[in-house]
Amino acid sequence: MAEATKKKNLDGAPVIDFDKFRPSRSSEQRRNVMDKFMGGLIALAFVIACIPLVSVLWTTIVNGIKRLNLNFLTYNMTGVVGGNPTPSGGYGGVLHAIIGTLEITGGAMLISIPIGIMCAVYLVEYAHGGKLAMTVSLLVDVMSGIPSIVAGLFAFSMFTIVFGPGTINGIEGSVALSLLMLPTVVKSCEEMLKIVPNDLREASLALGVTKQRTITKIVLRTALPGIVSGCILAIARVIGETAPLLMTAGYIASTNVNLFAGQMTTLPVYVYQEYSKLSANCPANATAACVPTIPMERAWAAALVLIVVVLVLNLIGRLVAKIFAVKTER
Amino acid sequence: MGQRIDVNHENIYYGDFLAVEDVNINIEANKVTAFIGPSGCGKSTVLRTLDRMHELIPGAHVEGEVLLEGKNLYDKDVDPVSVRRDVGMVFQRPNPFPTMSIRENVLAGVRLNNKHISKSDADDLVEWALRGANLWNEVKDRLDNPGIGLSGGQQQRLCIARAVAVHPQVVLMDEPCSALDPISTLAVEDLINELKDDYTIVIVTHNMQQAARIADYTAFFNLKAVGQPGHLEYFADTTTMFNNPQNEEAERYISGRFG
Amino acid sequence: MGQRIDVNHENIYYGDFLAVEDVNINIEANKVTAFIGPSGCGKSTVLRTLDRMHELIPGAHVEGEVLLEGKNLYDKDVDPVSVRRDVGMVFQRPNPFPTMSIRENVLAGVRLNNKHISKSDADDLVEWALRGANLWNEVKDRLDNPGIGLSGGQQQRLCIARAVAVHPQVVLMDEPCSALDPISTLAVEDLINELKDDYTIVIVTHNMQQAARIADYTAFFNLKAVGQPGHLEYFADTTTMFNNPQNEEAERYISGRFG
Amino acid sequence: MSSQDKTALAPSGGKTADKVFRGVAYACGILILVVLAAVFLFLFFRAWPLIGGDQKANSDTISSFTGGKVNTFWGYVLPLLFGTVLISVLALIIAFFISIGIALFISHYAPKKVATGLSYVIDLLAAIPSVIYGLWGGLILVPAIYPFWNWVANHLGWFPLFAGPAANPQRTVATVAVVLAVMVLPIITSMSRDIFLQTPTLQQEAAYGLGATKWEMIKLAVIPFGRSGIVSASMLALGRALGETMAVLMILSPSVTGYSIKILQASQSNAIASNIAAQYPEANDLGVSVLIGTGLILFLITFIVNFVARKITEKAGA
Amino acid sequence: ACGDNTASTGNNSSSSDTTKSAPISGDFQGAGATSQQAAVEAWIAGFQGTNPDAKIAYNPTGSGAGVTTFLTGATAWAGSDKALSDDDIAKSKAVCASGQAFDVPVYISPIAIVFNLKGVSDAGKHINLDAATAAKIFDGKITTWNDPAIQDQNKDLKLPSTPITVVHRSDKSGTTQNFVSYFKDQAPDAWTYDLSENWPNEVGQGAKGTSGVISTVKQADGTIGYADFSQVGDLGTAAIKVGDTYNEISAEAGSKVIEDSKLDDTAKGENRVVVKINHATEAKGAYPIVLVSYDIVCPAYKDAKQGEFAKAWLTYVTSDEGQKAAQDAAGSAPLPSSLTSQISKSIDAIKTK
Ligand SMILES: Nc1ncnc2c1ncn2[C@@H]1O[C@H](COP(=O)(O)OP(=O)(O)OP(=O)(O)O)[C@@H](O)[C@H]1O
Ligand SMILES: Nc1ncnc2c1ncn2[C@@H]1O[C@H](COP(=O)(O)OP(=O)(O)OP(=O)(O)O)[C@@H](O)[C@H]1O
Ligand SMILES: [Mg+2]
Ligand SMILES: [Mg+2]
Ligand SMILES: O=P([O-])([O-])[O-]
Repeated sequence: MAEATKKKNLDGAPVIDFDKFRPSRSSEQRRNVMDKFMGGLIALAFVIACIPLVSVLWTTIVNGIKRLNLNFLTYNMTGVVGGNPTPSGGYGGVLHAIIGTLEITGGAMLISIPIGIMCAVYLVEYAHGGKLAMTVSLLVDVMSGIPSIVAGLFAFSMFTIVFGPGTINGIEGSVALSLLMLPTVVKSCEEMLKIVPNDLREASLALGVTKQRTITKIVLRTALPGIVSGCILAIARVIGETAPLLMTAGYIASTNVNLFAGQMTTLPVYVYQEYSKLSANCPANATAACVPTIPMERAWAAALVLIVVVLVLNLIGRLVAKIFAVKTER
Repeated sequence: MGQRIDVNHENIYYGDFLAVEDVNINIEANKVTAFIGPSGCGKSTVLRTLDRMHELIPGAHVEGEVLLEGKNLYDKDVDPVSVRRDVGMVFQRPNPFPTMSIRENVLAGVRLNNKHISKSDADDLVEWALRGANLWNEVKDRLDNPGIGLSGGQQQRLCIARAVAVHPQVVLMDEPCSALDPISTLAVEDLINELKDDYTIVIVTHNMQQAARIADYTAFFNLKAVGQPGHLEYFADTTTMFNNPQNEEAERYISGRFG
Repeated sequence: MGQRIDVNHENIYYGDFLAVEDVNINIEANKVTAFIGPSGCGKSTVLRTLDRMHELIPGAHVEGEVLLEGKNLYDKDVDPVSVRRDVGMVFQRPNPFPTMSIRENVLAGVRLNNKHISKSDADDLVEWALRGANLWNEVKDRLDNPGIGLSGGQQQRLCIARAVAVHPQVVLMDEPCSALDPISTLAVEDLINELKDDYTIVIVTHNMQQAARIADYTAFFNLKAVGQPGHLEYFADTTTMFNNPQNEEAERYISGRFG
Repeated sequence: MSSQDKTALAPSGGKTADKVFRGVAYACGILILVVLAAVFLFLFFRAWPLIGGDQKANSDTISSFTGGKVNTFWGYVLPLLFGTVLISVLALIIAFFISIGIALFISHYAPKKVATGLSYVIDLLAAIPSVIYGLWGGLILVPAIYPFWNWVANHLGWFPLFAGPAANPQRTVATVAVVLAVMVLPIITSMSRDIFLQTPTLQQEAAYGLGATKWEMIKLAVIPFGRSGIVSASMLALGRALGETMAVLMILSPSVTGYSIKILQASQSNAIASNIAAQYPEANDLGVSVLIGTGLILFLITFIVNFVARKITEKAGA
Repeated sequence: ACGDNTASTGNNSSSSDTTKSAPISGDFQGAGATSQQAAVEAWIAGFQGTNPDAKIAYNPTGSGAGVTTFLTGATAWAGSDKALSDDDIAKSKAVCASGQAFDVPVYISPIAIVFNLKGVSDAGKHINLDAATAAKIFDGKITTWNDPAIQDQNKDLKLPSTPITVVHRSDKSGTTQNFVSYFKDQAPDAWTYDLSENWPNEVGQGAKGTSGVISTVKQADGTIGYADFSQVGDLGTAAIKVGDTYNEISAEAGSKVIEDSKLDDTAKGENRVVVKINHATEAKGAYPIVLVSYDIVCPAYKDAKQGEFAKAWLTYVTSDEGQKAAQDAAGSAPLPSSLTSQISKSIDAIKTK
């Protein structure tokens, strides 16, 4: 029988001279060299990229650490004149900007993360490549290309029309930022939902679980770490936005905790404004405590604070991702 | 009590592609019915129409009737979710929920349906289901470990435990033993034998010895040619099918002279 | 010509976990050696040390020797890449390259060695390998379709075709037939029979009939208890193993009285 | 376990929840359309005076932006557009290969512990605000990079792109492209790293099993698996580069008008976004309309870029 | 509120007759010229010394945006480097409770020509330039530092052949307009461009904001630019030819030009105090390139409180005390006494009831 099948299987099959396909010594060498070469290039890419990245961090830390102290973090910019110290002994601070950044970014998160996740759910779980879904997903891609400055103009004019001219407040900034966050959230959630194996959906549905519960308890749960890190990336993208906030949230020296009224300073705007001041004047009769370079020093210190805020957010996100982490299948 | 299934003039499509043609079959309550046939003939496809899993594939649809105890599953007023609650399924590849422990996996069907279940009931259910799937002894000390940490064979048995834990009326199994060793296979076969007192079982298998061992009835599916739709070639009680088939193709397939 | 493999005092670890302990086995050239044993006993693990695939898992490592024709695969100067070229592997789950056509899948291994293959040589090789895997007739008209478009069984046969197309000295197969129907299984078994003229074959299987049919030697692995390392319990030529085993555990396992 | 509340095919609970959930999901999908339409309509509405307004006033406004050199909208926006695309494409070219290299380094070369640390650093870098890159680029990089660009101009000046003399200080398209490349690099890296890490082990083992070297395994299994991810990451990166405002604003010495590919010389090009930021504060109503008109063009160009990229992804995915 | 630095107490110790009226309280907002920012910060601190319950925010968006925002009624006042246009005056009727907006000068600052040249600026030396030479440099007609036109005016300097890199503002700017208007008046042959807030030619490099210009000039040898005097730092500055002498830049020298200038009679509208800078001044020690920045307010506000504030604010800002604060904080030039009477007349016109 073996004879018979053998004949049947390979009946008419060409006779193969396998030596033709053998690796020659040179080809083996070429492959080895190629392997080493590409490995080297890949490592080199890393080193090259490290140069600017380390330089950015190093510059920020070295320049920023100088003025970064408790006073800087616990005072705002009211009553700061020229290069002179304030009564508290500092040179003004970023408390108002930290509060503004957290509130405005938080507002943007509250707007865009639920919408973004549900939109991803729609795309992956409900719309099976229908026309509407194609359009939505195309437009999400397009939206991710919206320049931040345009988002700022959009929010500015929307609030101007609805709440009257000259309206500038925190939530307006949140709206601008959420426009920028939304596509990032949708796209990363979409990717993460797509990666959830279909097996799991089928397993759940076959247990007679409704689609809603399958999505919330199995699919979203399985994708959660990815979604969290996607959202962090989205936050990271917008937390440092400057241009749209210059137009929408404005700039103020004092602390404003009301997201819905009054101008709000955020850290990036603060950095930019201090950079724009460049230097402060010290009159001829000023004491030695007057520091003419204080605005740039504040700019770097605020930049460092901004990076630290981002770092802390990242850490929180990572912890969340770790706690809910899913053991991946081998 | 298990329920009977009658399939009438069923055509099954993937988009425009007619995968299986004109299936007519009567699946008896509280019996084990096995589907056999060559690869690609549509066994899995037919099986998945019995609990409306087929339609989850975009573009897939079904013509004809599938009557569960006389009620057409494909009637407008039937909720596919409740169909799937009554008709359980075990898949070819093990698919435990990766976010859940072994225990939670077994309880998933109950918990995800938002049923509240006391801890002691839950413990009982978990033990019952895992014992049935011959997995209890291996995992009883680590019920809170993730289900995904088990070996392939163990994972599949976990999936079987999960499916029976919701007490369906009918259990569909798509080659449930193809990743199992003989010991586990035997245990699962015993479980099937035990389950048929309460439920109707439909099982797809490549292992004809297995079909012969456990099935009361056997359906042989075939494929005229590649690209052609599959169809139900021959349906008979298992003794007839394996000892005295009244169908030439089936006889050739069973005796291994096929193709 | 195939090559022999001798495994001496092999301990296999996943990180700190000793998965398989003290394996000693002599695998004859140009013979088929089957690994059998209960789930989780380490059959796959041992198999994957024979072509140094095991070490691809982070933290995994091996102690002891694996001699391929007398040369230790784990010597410092041995390139794992060339080991894997000489020792082919077919996996439990089908894994065709998803972006490649059927044709490109078959040629994938050869292309690595040899960038420039004439079209006619390539055509011949594809046909040879696919015929050998009993897939030619099903796919010959759609060689340029993607490999993942095939059914599970077809995909696995494609993977076998891909593995044999590089013409290795030894072919390792990890339950290659567990997703195949009997017809395809028979074809693959025939192919194995045929290949052993040229190669050494090691196959993991759950199907004892299959082991009995195709293997010249059979190795029975066992597991003292869950969490304990697996070990090679008994190694014998297939006739002895299945007719007159000199090991009580093996006899119990083979006769299905296990556990 | 004993309580079997079974009536065959009883309507399941949670059906309403199911419907509501589905409705919300659809609504959120459609909301994307609404938002985008709102953005487009607003921009169009605000830019309307360019089309429907007093043309004399329009050309006066544009003249005032350009010192009288140009007085038509297209004459104003097309050079800006050219500059925007030039800067972004250069940035993407610089960043792309390096990013893929880093992603592979993290996913397949670095030891696991090191890789986790590196990933974290990259994620963090993705979050560095553009204003900080602006500070760094304008104050640190510009003087530091001059010798290099000067060398390039002296030795490769025959190539039109590098025509000298290199401006000093180097507030040029070339330097801006480098900064933007650094900015977008973490985006491409972290997205492609995530995808690379998800390459199924089965695929990778299939390649290794055939005797592939590590690089060949990457070519056979990792890159094809990650291809659409890489493209969409690059798209996001290009999107960010096209719309980048602060870094360009703080570094580039812009031109008023004109097309130029002399990337080592100052005042040759300008980008739309930074131009808006520079001009918006001092613009009057009509000036804002003109700037929004340029924003609309930028919006459309990102639309086209993303559309094309999307088509490429689709083809690759097929 | 939280994090506030208690208002500096230094300024209000002197008995001030100007702020006798009851303290102002409430939220007040202004927006406009960036050039005023440092001065406004000092003014806010000083003003709050006597009016601790007044919360004041100034958003340095730029003059144009400041005026636009003011004309929507969202701010109490606008700061602007440029006097109001007839158009703006007309629009302001809709915003002000009665009458139309007017502008008063509050901030005068000389504009420095700054340069960075090895061997000269780092040795702390100045160069002398006349209007035509400066105009030619900024027009790209003179391209090296040792050009005879420069060398002739700087006999005692050894100028290198370094090429000149002109650095100018890339954004629309009142500084630019004030700067080039000097060329336009004093060297019309060398500077033929129309007057505009945008830099008119493509010479050299553009940079955003005064900070951009200063940092660019610092970055390379051979650069020359212009910037508000307060931001000059240790860069070299040019002395400008006035009459037969070269006058160095200083706050007082800037003030002297304004003293020697007349009001602009083309500025139509009540209460307006718009200076027509006399670039041709020959006043002794005057430095002719100056920027005059205005505060724009309404004569009457719909919210009387705003009027009260605007009046008190302008009163303080234009007072000697306010000007001194600005001088300390921003290095500005004091308002010359020739303007004070006109200014206080205009301020008196603001209705507070
Ligand atoms: N998702 C799908 N989309 C399109 N066609 C499909 C899909 N799944 C299966 N098919 C096709 O339907 C036919 C029947 O496939 P099915 O998987 O039901 O066969 P089977 O008998 O279960 O095979 P096996 O024994 O290999 O599991 C085959 O031709 C297959 O190619
Ligand atoms: N990647 C891994 N990491 C850690 N432990 C593993 C891994 N893979 C397998 N193991 C463990 O190694 C042991 C042997 O597993 P292996 O997969 O080799 O068994 P097997 O005999 O092939 O089982 P099966 O028949 O189910 O395939 C088991 O205890 C398993 O849990
Ligand atoms: Mg199947
Ligand atoms: Mg195994
Ligand atoms: O204050 P300006 O920005 O207009 O110079």
